[in-house]
Amino acid sequence: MLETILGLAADNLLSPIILFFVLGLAAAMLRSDLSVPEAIAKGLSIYLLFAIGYKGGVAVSDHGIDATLLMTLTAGIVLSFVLPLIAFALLGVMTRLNRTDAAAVAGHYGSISIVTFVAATSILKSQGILSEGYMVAVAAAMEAPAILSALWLASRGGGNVADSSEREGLLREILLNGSIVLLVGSFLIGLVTGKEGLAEIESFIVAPFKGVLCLFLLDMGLVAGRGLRNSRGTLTAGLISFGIVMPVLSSLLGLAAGLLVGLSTGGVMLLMTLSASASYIAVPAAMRVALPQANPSVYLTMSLGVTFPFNLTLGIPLYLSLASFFGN
Amino acid sequence: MLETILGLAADNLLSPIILFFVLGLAAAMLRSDLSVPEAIAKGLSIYLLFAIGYKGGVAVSDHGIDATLLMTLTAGIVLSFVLPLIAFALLGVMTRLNRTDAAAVAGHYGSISIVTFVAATSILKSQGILSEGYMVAVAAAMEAPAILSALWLASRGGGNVADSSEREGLLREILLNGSIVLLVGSFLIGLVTGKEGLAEIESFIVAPFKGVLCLFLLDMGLVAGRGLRNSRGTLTAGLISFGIVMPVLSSLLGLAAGLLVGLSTGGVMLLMTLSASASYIAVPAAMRVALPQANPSVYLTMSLGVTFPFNLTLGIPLYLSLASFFGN
Amino acid sequence: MLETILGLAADNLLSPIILFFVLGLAAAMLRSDLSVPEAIAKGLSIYLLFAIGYKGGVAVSDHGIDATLLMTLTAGIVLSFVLPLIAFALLGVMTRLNRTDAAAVAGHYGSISIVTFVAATSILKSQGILSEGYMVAVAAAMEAPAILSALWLASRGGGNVADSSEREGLLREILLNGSIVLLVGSFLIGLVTGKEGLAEIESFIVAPFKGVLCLFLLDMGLVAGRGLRNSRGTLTAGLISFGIVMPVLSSLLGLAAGLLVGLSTGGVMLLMTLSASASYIAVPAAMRVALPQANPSVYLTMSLGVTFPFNLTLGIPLYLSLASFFGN
Amino acid sequence: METNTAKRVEIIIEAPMEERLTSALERAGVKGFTVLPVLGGTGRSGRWSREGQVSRAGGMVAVICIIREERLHDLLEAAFKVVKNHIGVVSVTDCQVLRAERF
Amino acid sequence: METNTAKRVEIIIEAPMEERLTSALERAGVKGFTVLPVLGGTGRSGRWSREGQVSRAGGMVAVICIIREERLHDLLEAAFKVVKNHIGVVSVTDCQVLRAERF
Amino acid sequence: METNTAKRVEIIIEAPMEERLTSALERAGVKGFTVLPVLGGTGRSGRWSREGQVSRAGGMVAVICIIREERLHDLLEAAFKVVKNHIGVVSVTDCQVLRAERF
Ligand SMILES: Nc1ncnc2c1ncn2[C@@H]1O[C@H](COP(=O)(O)O)[C@@H](O)[C@H]1O
Ligand SMILES: Nc1ncnc2c1ncn2[C@@H]1O[C@H](COP(=O)(O)O)[C@@H](O)[C@H]1O
Ligand SMILES: Nc1ncnc2c1ncn2[C@@H]1O[C@H](COP(=O)(O)O)[C@@H](O)[C@H]1O
Ligand code: NA
Ligand code: NA
Ligand code: NA
Repeated sequence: MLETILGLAADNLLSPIILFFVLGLAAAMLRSDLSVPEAIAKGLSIYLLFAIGYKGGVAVSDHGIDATLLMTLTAGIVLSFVLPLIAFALLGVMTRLNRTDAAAVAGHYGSISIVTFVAATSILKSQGILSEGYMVAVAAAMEAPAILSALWLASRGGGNVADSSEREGLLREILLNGSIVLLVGSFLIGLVTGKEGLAEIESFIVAPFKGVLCLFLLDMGLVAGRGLRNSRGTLTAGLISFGIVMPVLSSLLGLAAGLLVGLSTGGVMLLMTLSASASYIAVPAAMRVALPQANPSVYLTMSLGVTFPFNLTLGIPLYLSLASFFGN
Repeated sequence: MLETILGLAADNLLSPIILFFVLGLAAAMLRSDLSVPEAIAKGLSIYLLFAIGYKGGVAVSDHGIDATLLMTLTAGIVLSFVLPLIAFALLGVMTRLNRTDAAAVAGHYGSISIVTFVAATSILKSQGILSEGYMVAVAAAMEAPAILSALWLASRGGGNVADSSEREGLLREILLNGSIVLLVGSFLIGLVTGKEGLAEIESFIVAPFKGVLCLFLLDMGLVAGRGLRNSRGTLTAGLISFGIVMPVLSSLLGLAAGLLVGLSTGGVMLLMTLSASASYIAVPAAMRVALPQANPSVYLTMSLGVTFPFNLTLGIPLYLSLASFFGN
Repeated sequence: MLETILGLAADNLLSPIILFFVLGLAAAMLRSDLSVPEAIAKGLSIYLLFAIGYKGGVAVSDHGIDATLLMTLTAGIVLSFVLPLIAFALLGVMTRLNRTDAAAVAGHYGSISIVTFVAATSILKSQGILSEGYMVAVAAAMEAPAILSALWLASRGGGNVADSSEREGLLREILLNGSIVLLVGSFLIGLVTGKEGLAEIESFIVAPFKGVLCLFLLDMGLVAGRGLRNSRGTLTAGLISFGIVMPVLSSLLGLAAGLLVGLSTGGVMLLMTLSASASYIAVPAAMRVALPQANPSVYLTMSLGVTFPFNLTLGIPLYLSLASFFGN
Repeated sequence: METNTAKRVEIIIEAPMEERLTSALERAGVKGFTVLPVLGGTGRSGRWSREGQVSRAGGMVAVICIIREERLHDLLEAAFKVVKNHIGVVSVTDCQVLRAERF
Repeated sequence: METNTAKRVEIIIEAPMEERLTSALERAGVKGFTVLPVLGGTGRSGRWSREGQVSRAGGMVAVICIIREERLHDLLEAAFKVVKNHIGVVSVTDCQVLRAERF
Repeated sequence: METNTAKRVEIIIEAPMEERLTSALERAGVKGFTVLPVLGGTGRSGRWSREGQVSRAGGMVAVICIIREERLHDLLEAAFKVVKNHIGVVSVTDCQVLRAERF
């Protein structure tokens, strides 16, 4: 199996997607002034959420709703609630973060990164492996629960969590977070309009998808690189190790859950990827509001500078190999 | 005929375009933080004007200039001048707006909304109904005259219209408004470069068009929803009724004009749509300068929050049915 | 040959690309409020650099590295170093610019304009003429050397060039300039991923390319027109003449170099275009830092308002004719 | 030109807190304010920049509020409650305004 | 560092009026000003935000102008003429400037 | 609300000089500043606007820095060195700040 993993990883490392991420990373590290305007980065992410959500909905409308849908959703939500607890324990062992910082970081690892998910689906596609269309909905469902776990972890230690006036509205904010709404909304529209609808907008959301993804990853590389450059000193060996160990651990829980639920190989691999990925959009924003004492440069650097590149380069091929090996 | 209307409306309501508008509307109403950056929204609108103008020009260069072109242009300009007068009278009966606000609102209903026009052409296309390519030029011609009518209406009552130093340059501003210049310019370039030119840029302006339109309508839904949320209390029953009655009335005048001029069924339907639609780009900006006392939340909410959704969902199918029924 | 030139020029003048540039120019001159948001303009330029760099890399990976690659790179770098010296001498004869302004302008003419290059490749493509894929790398190599020549020219006269604390980092900044990094990076990624990689992102970077270019040229027209409008008085007859004579002169040196090196007809024409084009992104930014006393409205207007339109409309057809005539 | 004295309050705060701050200001009776975008900055929590960012987390906004002197206290109380556990800067300047009846 | 006293004028005005305001300032002899973007705000005419907007109608800009004290009166006269029928806020602050010869 | 006096320094400078200015400020011991985008402006070198621009050359940014009075001199020295050959405007205003311990 090691051979398969290595082969996949090598293929993966030389895909345009990864290389553009590396280009961005390198440019930022070398302090080039290359940058993607904020509005363009947001525009690209709107495009990706729109396309991935819609295509997921069409897939479900096409293949029908699988009996395992509800179970997978439940599994995803449970994982999102539970993974932060594991992460928190692991952080206590592996690092010297204080309780608030550890809780904030833990929350990121319970939630998901949609670009990691997209990169995984794009590898599946290039390998010709099918997956359940509703995994997009599972992704959306896994965004928020981890935030609640993180807040609970922080408050348990008497941590100075947002007072009630600040917490008020936080739950609404989390659930109605722009990326969740767009993903779920596009999914539902895809479900309703189906193949016919897809035909109308296919040449916008299917053909150019991978090229747009390259640009987005260029930008992610730039942001990650800038973050790494500005956070020298933040990243200890313990944190870096955590940023690699945790996703692998999470992916194994995802594997178990996926097999239990009876997902296809592609579906198992996507659930593993979702479990392994760490949020860098929804959770950081929630933490700024609800756990202002937590140090953003810790959680942002961990999520975007360590775990995201790991998943993108080595993690995804590993998860695919494991899923293929154990899957049916 | 009612059956046709209902069938069309049902089809229409389940098109991705409408559903993305509804998604935006719902997200904004629920106070999700989903938003499209201003620069992206402007970029999308530049794309739409560029594409629709260019394709219109190519269509004319292809089919030759119709004998009715000049007559249709004239009809459009007359409608744009006259519709505000009718709207103003109707507002006097149906609402309690003061003269300045009523004049400002009336101006919006004489002018046109290019996205409504685009949505109408996209329905025509999906129904396989042809229309005159120069309707785009008619759209451009109908943008400005209504503004002059509105100013005249406001000044007649001694309304505190912009003093001369402010009015100076206003006419130039209206006629050289960015959206008119881009639409007319692209139209002329399409006319000159024709089918050959189109072949070069087709995969940019034809294939992805509908997908881009979906994103733009998502944004319009967000803006409309935010407007509606912030303007609670502004919208009286009288105003809402006006926002639905007026476009239907205008469309009938458009129908008469279109039949008189001898447009094709598709052309009649587009002239009806143009008459029925209310401006939300060019006219609001002109009103800010020339009628600063008019309340922007009234005219913006009417145009974007009431009449635009009405036209998009029920109006356009209705106009198409009427045009098919009376047209040749 | 004159006939060929005129024929090409006429064809060229009626291409959508040129016409959209003219539209932008006209709109800005007439003080229309048409404008492209800054973020969108930057996004478009990122797209163009990404696409042109990547396609260049794929072309090289496909055809293999030509024996002339190194020689062409060297020729390009030498041209970039030398052209400013010629430009400076010519400015001394033709205009009354002071030494600092003349040095700054000279620097622009040694460096290159990537959009002019793109416009040239797009004419080559439409004429079915092949060219060396690595010309993109040559373009990147020619961006920076001219800046050093310009600074040397300015300092020679005891000009108040940036003091050491300001110069510190300038070289790094020039070489790691965003557009160079993106162009070279995309080129290398294209080289590594080759045809297979291209197949994945082709429908993003090939098909819509020309349409995006039209929008970008619309924006360039707007910016150029705004610049011309605001710089009335800056442009003397001498400066305008220089803005036309210099590119033709440079193109002849490019022609000689290209023939010497043994490039194909297409390659010769591109080297001529690179020599003839004047920078308006990298060099102006460097001049603001290193030669703050130089008047930006002189060099920006010359580069974007005179030489760019000249190259776009008449220059490129002329260079193509010359290259075809002398090339093999 | 008749001008009157007033206070210009400038609050630089994390973007995700904007909504909470402006709501608190409104509850405290503040009738008008203006929000400016911020590109980047440096502080005790390090350097940041909006370039290429998708999440609102790593960004700030500047809220400017012109207010009569006698209402300053309430505004600062309200602002302080929101800002207290957060990064961000609150500064107050004396100013003169035209059309004082508006404030 | 030698500094001199001057006035900092800040005018927040509807975006469609920007051109008219800056022309009026120039006619009144104002030699320099800087225009900042505005994201949103609240006032008597309600809340607004630039997000997703295409039209310039629903937006404002902030014009900042540093000026010698003795020229303030002319500037305010000119600004007031443009602003008077419009929404928008004009505030003036005392400041110190480097390189006073520029103003 | 307890407030303390401080200085608000506003530096409007060419965008390509931003990095140099902020580095100089940091070297001079300035702990915090905020960078605002600028849309356009007018000065002795003419009118400019960011609209549709790709190059950073034709643009400026505004750097705002709140600082204790006793550190103003160092800041101005540092800023002046960067600004001196460049276009741009430096102004200083008195202000009151909350949480003075931060500055
Ligand atoms: N002294 C200051 N002057 C201006 N802005 C500041 C200052 N201190 C902090 N800021 C802004 O507030 C943000 C957070 O500051 P801090 O809480 O110190 O990390 C910084 O990134 C700056 O944008
Ligand atoms: N007191 C204030 N402080 C700062 N900005 C204000 C203030 N009042 C109004 N504004 C700005 O001016 C706009 C129009 O105000 P108004 O005319 O009151 O609707 C508001 O949306 C704000 O952006
Ligand atoms: N008096 C002023 N008030 C505000 N901004 C100014 C002033 N003078 C110059 N500026 C800004 O600084 C830029 C360069 O000014 P200058 O060096 O005079 O060309 C202008 O384009 C404005 O953005
Ligand atoms: Na996870
Ligand atoms: Na109408
Ligand atoms: Na050159």
